[in-house]
Amino acid sequence: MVKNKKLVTNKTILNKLENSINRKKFLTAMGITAGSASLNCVRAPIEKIVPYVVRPPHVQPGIPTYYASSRVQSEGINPVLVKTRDGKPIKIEGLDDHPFSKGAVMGDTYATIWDLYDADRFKTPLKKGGGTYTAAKWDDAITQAKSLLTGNVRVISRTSYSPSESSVLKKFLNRYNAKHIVYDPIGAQQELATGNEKSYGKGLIPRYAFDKADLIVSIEADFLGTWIRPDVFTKQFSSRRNPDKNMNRLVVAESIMSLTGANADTRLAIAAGTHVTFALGLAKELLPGSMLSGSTDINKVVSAYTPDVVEKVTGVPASNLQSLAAELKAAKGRSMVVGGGATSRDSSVGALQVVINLINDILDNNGKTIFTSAAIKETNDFSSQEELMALIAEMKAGQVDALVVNRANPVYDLSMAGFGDAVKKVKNVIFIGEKHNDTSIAANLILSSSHYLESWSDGETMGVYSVCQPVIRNLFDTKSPGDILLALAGEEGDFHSFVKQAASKYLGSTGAKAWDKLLADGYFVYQKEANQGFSRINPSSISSVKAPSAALKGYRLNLITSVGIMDGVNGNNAYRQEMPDPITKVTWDNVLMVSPVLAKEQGWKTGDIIELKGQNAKVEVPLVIQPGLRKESMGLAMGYGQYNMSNFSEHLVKGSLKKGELGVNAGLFAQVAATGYLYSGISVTATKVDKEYRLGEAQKELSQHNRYLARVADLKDYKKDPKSGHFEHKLEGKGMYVRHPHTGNRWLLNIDLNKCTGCSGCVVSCYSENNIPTVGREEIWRGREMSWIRLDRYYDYSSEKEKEKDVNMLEPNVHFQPLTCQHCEQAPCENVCPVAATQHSSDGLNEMAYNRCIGTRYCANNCPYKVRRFNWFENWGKKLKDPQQYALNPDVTVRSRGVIEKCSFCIQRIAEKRQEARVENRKISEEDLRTACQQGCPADAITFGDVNDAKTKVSQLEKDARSYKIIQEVNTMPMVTFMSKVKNKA
Amino acid sequence: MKKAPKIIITVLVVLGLGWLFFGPAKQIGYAPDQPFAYSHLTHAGKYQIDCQYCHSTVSYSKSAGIPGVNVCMNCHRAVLGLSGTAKKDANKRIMDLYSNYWEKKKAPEWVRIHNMPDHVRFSHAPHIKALLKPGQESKTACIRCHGDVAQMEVVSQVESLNMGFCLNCHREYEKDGGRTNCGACHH
Amino acid sequence: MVSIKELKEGLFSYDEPDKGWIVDVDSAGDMLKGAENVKKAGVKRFDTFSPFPVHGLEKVLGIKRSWLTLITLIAGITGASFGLSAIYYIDVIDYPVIFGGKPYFSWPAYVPILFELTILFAAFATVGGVLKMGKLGLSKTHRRPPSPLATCDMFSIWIGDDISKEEVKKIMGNINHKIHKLDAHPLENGYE
Amino acid sequence: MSASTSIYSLNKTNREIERDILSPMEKFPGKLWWFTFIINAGLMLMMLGLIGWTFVEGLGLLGINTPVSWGLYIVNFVFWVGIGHAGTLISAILYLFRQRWRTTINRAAEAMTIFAVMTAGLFPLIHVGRPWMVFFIFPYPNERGPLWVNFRSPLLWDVFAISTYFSVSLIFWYMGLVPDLANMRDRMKFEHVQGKISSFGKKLKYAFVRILSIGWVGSGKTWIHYEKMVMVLASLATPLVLSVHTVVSFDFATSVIPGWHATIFPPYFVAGAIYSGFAMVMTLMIITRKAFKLEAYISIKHLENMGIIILVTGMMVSFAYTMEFVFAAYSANAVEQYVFINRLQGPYAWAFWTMFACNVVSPHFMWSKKLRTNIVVLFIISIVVNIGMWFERFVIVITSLHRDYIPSSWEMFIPTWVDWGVLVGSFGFFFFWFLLFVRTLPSIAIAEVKMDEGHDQLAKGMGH
Repeated sequence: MVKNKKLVTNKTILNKLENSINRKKFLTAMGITAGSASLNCVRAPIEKIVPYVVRPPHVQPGIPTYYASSRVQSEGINPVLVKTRDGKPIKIEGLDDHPFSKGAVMGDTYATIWDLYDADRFKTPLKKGGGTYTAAKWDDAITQAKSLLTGNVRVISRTSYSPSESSVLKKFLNRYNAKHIVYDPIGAQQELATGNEKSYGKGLIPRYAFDKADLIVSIEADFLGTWIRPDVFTKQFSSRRNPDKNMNRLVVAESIMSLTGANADTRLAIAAGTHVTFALGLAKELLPGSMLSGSTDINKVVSAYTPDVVEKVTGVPASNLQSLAAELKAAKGRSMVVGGGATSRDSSVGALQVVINLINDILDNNGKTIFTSAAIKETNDFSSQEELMALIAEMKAGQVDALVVNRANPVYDLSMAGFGDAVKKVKNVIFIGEKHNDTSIAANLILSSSHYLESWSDGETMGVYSVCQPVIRNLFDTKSPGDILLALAGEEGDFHSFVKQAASKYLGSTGAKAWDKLLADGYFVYQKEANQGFSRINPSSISSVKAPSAALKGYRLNLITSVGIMDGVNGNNAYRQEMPDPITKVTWDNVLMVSPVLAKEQGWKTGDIIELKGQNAKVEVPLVIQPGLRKESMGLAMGYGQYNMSNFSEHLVKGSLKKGELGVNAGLFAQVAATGYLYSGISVTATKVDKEYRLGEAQKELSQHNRYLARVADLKDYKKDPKSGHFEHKLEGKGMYVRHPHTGNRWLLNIDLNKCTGCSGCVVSCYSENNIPTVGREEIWRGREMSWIRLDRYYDYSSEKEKEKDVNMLEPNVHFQPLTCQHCEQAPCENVCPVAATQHSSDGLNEMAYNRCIGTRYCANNCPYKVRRFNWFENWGKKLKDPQQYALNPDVTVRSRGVIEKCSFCIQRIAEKRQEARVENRKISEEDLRTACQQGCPADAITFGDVNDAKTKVSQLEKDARSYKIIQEVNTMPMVTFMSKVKNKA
Repeated sequence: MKKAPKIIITVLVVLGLGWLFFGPAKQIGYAPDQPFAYSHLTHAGKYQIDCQYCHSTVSYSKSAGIPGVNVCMNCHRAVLGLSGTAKKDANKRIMDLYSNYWEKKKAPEWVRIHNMPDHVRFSHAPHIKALLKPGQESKTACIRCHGDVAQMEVVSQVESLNMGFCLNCHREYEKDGGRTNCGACHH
Repeated sequence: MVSIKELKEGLFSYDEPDKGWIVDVDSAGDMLKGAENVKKAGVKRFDTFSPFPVHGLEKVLGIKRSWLTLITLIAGITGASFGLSAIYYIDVIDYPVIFGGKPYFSWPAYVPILFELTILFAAFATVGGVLKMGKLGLSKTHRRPPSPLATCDMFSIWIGDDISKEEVKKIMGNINHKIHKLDAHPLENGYE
Repeated sequence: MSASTSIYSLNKTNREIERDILSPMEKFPGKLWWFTFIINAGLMLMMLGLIGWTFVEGLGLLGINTPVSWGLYIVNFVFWVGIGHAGTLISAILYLFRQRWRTTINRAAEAMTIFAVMTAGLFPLIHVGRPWMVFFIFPYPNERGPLWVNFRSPLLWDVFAISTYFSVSLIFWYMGLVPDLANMRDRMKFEHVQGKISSFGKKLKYAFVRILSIGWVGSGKTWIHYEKMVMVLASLATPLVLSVHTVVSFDFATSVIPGWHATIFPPYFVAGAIYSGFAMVMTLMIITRKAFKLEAYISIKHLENMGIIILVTGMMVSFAYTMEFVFAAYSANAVEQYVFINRLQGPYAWAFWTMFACNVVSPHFMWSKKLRTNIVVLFIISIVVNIGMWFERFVIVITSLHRDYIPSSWEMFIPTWVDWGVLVGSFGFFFFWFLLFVRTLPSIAIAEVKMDEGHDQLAKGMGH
C-alpha cells in the first residue's frame, strides 16, 4: 500500500463532492509537436486558462486527488482507488488496504476508465418513435415510463451485490407488482450457488481461501482468469508461490487451455464435455476409507467411473487420476477442489458443483479452506431455468405488458433460448443502461444510466460493505441506476441518501463521522471472517448427476470465457479488446481454439476461417492452434458478436469478417434443456472456408526456442540447486569502456515469473497510465500493437525428450513473461539514434524524448527485446471521440505520428515523487513509488525501486538466486530482472 | 562594385537564417489582450501583495494556480480601489469584476502568456524550492522566469523560455537538483 | 625545401593570353615540339591550347610540380581536426549525454565521421584550388579561347612576348604551322 | 598506355569523335526516347504522389511493423547506394590502375552514380516518421541548450558518408565534364556567331553551357593542374567509394541483431556494391550504345571486361554468403544460428533462394568466352544480377529483423502496394534523370577519348 498522504487527507472531504465541477476546460496535451516549435519566429497557438470562480478546496490544480470507491457489478465488488486530476478521473487503481482484495484488480477494471469516457454512451434518455430514438427530458422519460409500466410487468436483470439497489428494486417491484427474473450470463455463479443449494441446502457462494490450501485442484474452474473472483483468488494464490516458503501446488483438469490451466503445476487435459466424468472418477478414488464411503446413494453414482472408464472418456491416464487422488488424500484439510465456470454449465444446473462438494467433503476441506462465513454471496437469487423459460414463454405469448431490462443484455445472453424473438412480442420494453446493446435496440424507452464513477452505490461481499461514490459529476444527462429505479418506484429523495441509510445499518451508526470514514476508506468490515464451513453434504444430492461414461465422438465444442471480455457486457471498450487474450494472444475477436494435432491432420493453420455448425447455429470464425487440447476438443469464447461491439471507430475494427460485428456469438451453440444449458461437449462440425482474414494476433510464435527467456525449474531441482533451469552465456573481459557511475537513485524493475499468472492487468494499467493508443485489429495483424508492457506467452518443454513424448502438445510448460523496456545500461537503442532522442539519464533510465524523435526507427530495430513502439499513424487527434480525451493522463505527453515510444518506468511518477520529496526536503523512498504495471499486478509479481539502496526490496530480490536478466550475451546490462518460475510437480 | 549585390544577398540570407534560429524569440514581449484588465503593477507593485497570495499552489503543485474570482473578492468585497488618480478607472474595473464575473459566476478566460509546448512537463514546486531562499519574498524567485511582474501594468513575457533558457539555469543549479537529462522535462 | 617562389609558381602560374601570336600546329606532337622550341628560345610568356592534355607539357611549360596536393593535404587535416574539435566540444564540454553506457568521448565511434570530413574538405579544396590556379570560374566575361576549335581539334601555341612574326617562324622551324595575331583569329575551319 | 594495351581502336579524327558523341544531342529526341522518358517520368510522379500520401497519412501505409521497422525503403536505399558504386569505382579506381578501357564508359557510369545516389538519398529522408523534422540530424547550433546530434549513430555516419560521397562524386563528375562542356560551347559558338541560335531553348542551352564550362579554354597550364586534380580526386574517391558502403554496412554490422551483427559486412557490402554497380552499368551501356550507335566506343571488349568483373565480384559475394553461414555455425549462438536456418527454410526462403540463383549461380556463365561476348546473354545476366542484389538486401534487412531474439515479437513483413509503388517509382526517378542526362550532356568523355586517340597516334607516329 502506498501510504499516500494526499490520499488520506483528501479523502475526508469527499462528501462535498456534489460541488465538484466538470467546469474547467481541460486542455489535454495533444502532442502535435509542430515543426514550428523549433523555430523562434513562429508563435505557439493561443491557449486559454480558465480558473474556477470558486475553487473547491480539494481540487488543486496540478495535484491528483484520490478517491476510494468500488466498482459494483454483477460479478462482485471491485474496490478501487480513483485518481483524479483537476476533477477528472484519469486512472483506476486497486485499493491496497482493502481487506479482501488487498489492491488486486484485474485488467478489465482498469479499462473502465474508457467506459466512463465512452463516446457511445447514451447522452440523454431516449424515446422511440417511428423507429428512431429521440432525446427526451428526464421528467418526461420518467412519466412516460410510469405510464408504460402497467399490467403484467417483468423485470429482468443480472444478480446484484448492492444491498441498496436490491432494496430499491424491491420497492419498484412492489409498486408495479412486477416479477423479477435474475439470470447469469456466464453461469459460474449460478452453478455454484445452485450446486451448493443441492448439496448443503445453502445456496451461497462460499469464501475460498486459496492462500490456505497446499494443494489446489481445479476442474474447469478458471479461478485465476474468469471464475467468480479472479482478482482476489490471484492475490491469494500468488501469495503462496514462493518456492522458499511452503509453496502450494496447483493441479488443473480442463479441456480448453485457460489462464489457470496455464499456471498449473500439473495440467490434465480432458476431452471437452467430460469434466463431470473426471470429477466422479476422482470422487470414486477418494471415497474408500472416508466417512461417506458407506453411502449407497453416492456409491451407486460413482461406481461406474473407474479409472479405466475415466481414461477412456476424458483421455487422462488412469495412473494420473490415481496419483492425484493419493495426493489429495495426503493433503486432507489442506487442499481445495474447485470446479465450475461457463464450461461447467450443465443441462442440470450445478451437476459438477455437487460432485466437487462431495470431494471437498471427503477431504474435510470445509471450514479449512472453504468457508461459509463472510461468504462471497449469501443467497442464491438466481431464477431457476423453469422460471426463465416460463418468462420467455409468457413473452412469446404476448402476456407480458412491460419488460424492464436493468443493465443487462438478455437478447444476447439468452439468444439460444430465443429471447430475441420473445422480446419483440412484448408491448413495452424499458431499458436501463449506459449504452446500446442487442436488447436496448428493442426498447421503446431508454433510461440512460450513469457510469459507476458518476454514481452512488454500494456492495457487500465477503463480510465487507463497500461504498461506490461518484468522483465526477455526470458527463451526460444520465442518472445513476439507483436513482432511476427510485424515480420509477415513485419514491422521494435521491439514491445518495438511500445508500447512506443502507450504510448506517452496516456501520451501526448514522453519524457523519462513520460515514466520512466509510467514504475515505471505501469499505467497512461488518462480518469478521470465521473458520466456519458447510456441514456434511446431502448424499442424495448426487444421485441426479449424470456424466458421459463413453468417449464423446466427433468435434466437441466448449464455450469458455475470455479474461478480457468475460460476458461481453463491457465489450465496447478498446482497452479490453486490445488487451491480447492471455492464452490465444488474439485481440478484437473470439477464435475457435483447435488442437495442434487436429489442425495438422486437417491442414488448418492459425488465421484460417472455419465454418462451425451446431444444432441451431452456424458461424464463420477464425481458428487458432492451441496446445493443451485433446484432439477433437474445441473452445470458443463467449461475449463476442454483440451489437455494441460494432460501435467502435472505423479504424479499430477494419476488416471484420462480417461488417459491423466483432467476433461471433458463441452462445448460439449452447443447448437448451428444461433444467439448464449445456455449454460443454457440444457436438459440432467444422469445415475450412476459403477466406482471407487478418486476425489480430499479438503473438504469433508459440515456442521460445530454448532461449532461456522465461525460465522454469522443478521445485525438487530448485531445492537442490537454486540455479536449476538457468543458462547464462559467459561474458569475458571488462569491455572497452569505463562504466558510468550512476550514483544517486538507480531504478530497477523485478518481475517474479513464479507469481505472474499472465492475467495482463499490468498491460491495461500501463495503457491507461501512459496514454497508449489502441490501434485495432488490422494494425495488430500487421504487428503494430502499441503496448509498452506486453505479456509474452510460450508453450515449451523442459527437454527434447518430453517434447517428443508429447506429440499432441497436451502438456507443455506454459510461460508468461511480461516484457517491457529493460532500461539497459548499455542500451543498443541509444547508440544508434542519430538525433539523440533516446539517451540515458543519471538515474539509469533509458529516456525517450518524443519531441526530438524524427522516427528513423533504428532504435526499434536495434532493441533485442523489441519493446519500442512506433506511431505509424496519428493515433489520437481526430481518432479521439469526445469525451475520450479526458481519459488521457495529463502528465504524459501524447505522442504524435512518426515518433517512437516505449516504457519509461513511469518516469512521470518518478518525477512527481522526486519533486515532491525535494519540496519536502527528504529522499525519495520506496513506499512513494510504484509503476503502473506494479500497481496493476494483482499477483504482486512486479517490484520497482532503487537498486543503489541496499535496503529496498528490489535490491534484495535482484540478489536472489532465481533472479536473472535476459539476453545477457549482448551485454546490454538490463535494469529489469526476472525471477525464474518454479513448478511444484508433485 | 559588381560584387556588392552578391555580398549583400549572402549577408542577408545568413542574417535571416540566423534570425530564424538565434534571433530573440517572438514569445518575448508577448502581451495579449486579456479579458479583464487586471494590473499586477497595482497589486504586486504598489500594494506589495505577495505572489503566493493569489498564486497559492505554486510552492507545492505543478501549477501556480490562477486565482478564482473568490480570491479577488476576499479583498474587493471591502476594497473598492480608492486610491489616487486612477480611482475612477480602478472603480470601473472593480465594477466589471463584480457585475460581469462574480455575480454571473463566470471566470475570466485568461490568455496564457507563458505557454510551454505540449511536450514539456513543467512543475512550479521544485523551481520555487530551488529559487526561493527562506524568508524572502516570493517575487525574488518568480522574477527569474517571469520578469518583474510587479512593474507591469500588462504582463508580458520577458524570457524566451526555450530549452536553452531552461538548461542554463538547470546547469547553474545542478547541485540543487537541476537535472540536464532529457527526461527531466520531456516524458 | 620548397622555395616560396617555386610554390607560387606551382600554384599560380597562369598568364592570360592577352596579346601576341597564336601559332596553330597540326598535332599534339607538333605542339609539344613547338613549345619546346619556344622555351629554348627564351620566351617567357607562352602557353599551349589543346583539346586534351598532352603529356610532357609540364616540363615545357615550366611547372615543375603542381602543388595542388599540398592544398589537398592541408584541407584534409583541417577537416579532420575541425571535426574532432567540434565533436569534442559538443560531446564533452557543451552537453555531455550518456549514450549506451559509452564514455562522453568515445573516439572509435567518431572515426567514420572524421574520415568523411577529411575527404570532403580535401576534395572541395582541391577543386577550389584548380579553379583558382586554372583561372576557372563563374564570370560574366568568359575567357576567350584562341579559337573555337581549341577545344575540338586545334593545337596552338600562344606566344605573349613581344617578338616579331619572323622570330616566331624561326622558332617553329620545320614544324608545319600558321601564325595569327591573337586578336584576329580566323574562323576558317568552321564546322561543316 | 600504348595502343597495344587498348581494348578498342577507333582510328577516328577528333572531329569525328566529337560528332559521334555530340550530334545525337543536337537533334530533337526521337519517339523511343520520348516514350521511355514519359513512362519513367510518370513512374516518378507516381512515386512522388505516394511519398506525399505517406507524408500526410503516416508510414503506416507501408508494410513495416514492430520487429521489421525497416522495410523495402531501406532495401531500396542499400540497393541504390550499391548501384551508385560502380561509377566512382570506374572513374577513380580504374583510373588509378591505368585501365584505359574505362575512358568510354566512365562518364555515363559516373552519371549513373550521381543519379543512383540521388535515388538512394531519397529513401532515408522519406522513411523517417517525421520528415519535416529531418533537419535535426544536422549538428547546427540551436536554441535548445544547445542540443546536438549523436555522433555514435551509424545513421549519422551515413548522413556524412552519403552526403560526402554525393558531393565528391558530383564535383568529380562535373569537373570531368568541364572540357567537354567547353567543347559543346565552342561548337555552338559558330552557330552563335552566325546568328543561328535564335530559339529560346537553344539560347538557354547556350547560356547553360557557357556558364557551366566556367571559362575553360584548354590552356596547357590549366590542363596540368586539371590532370593533377583528376589524380587527387581519384585518390580521394577511392577510399571514399570503399567507405560509403562500409558505412552503410555499419548500419547493420554495428547493431546487435543476429544476421546483421557481422564483421564481414563492410567488405561484403563493398563487393556486393561493385557487383550490382557493374551489372547496372552493363545494362545501361548496352542500351546506350545501341540507342546512340556508340558501338565503336563501347565495344564488346568493354562489356566482356565488365562481365569478368561481375564474375569476380560475384564470387566474392558468394564467398561472403558462405562465410556468414560458417560464422553462424561456428558461433555456438543459437539465436545467430536460427537466423541463418530461417533464411534457408523460413517463410522468406524464397527470397534467399532467388538471391542465391541470381547472385551465386548466374555469374558463372561468365566463365565461357562465348557467353560473355554475347550481348543478349550479358544483358540478361546484368539484369538478373541486379534482381539478385535487390533480394540480397531484402534477405539481409527483412529476414534478420523478422525473427530475432525474442520469439514473441516475431512477425511477418508483408509489403503493401505503396512499398512496391515506391520501388518501381524509384526506377522511374533514376531513369528520368539518366534519360535527361544522355540527351543533354556528353555521355562519353570526349576529351579523354581524344586524348587516348591522340596519344595512340602520337605513339604510332602517325601525325595528323
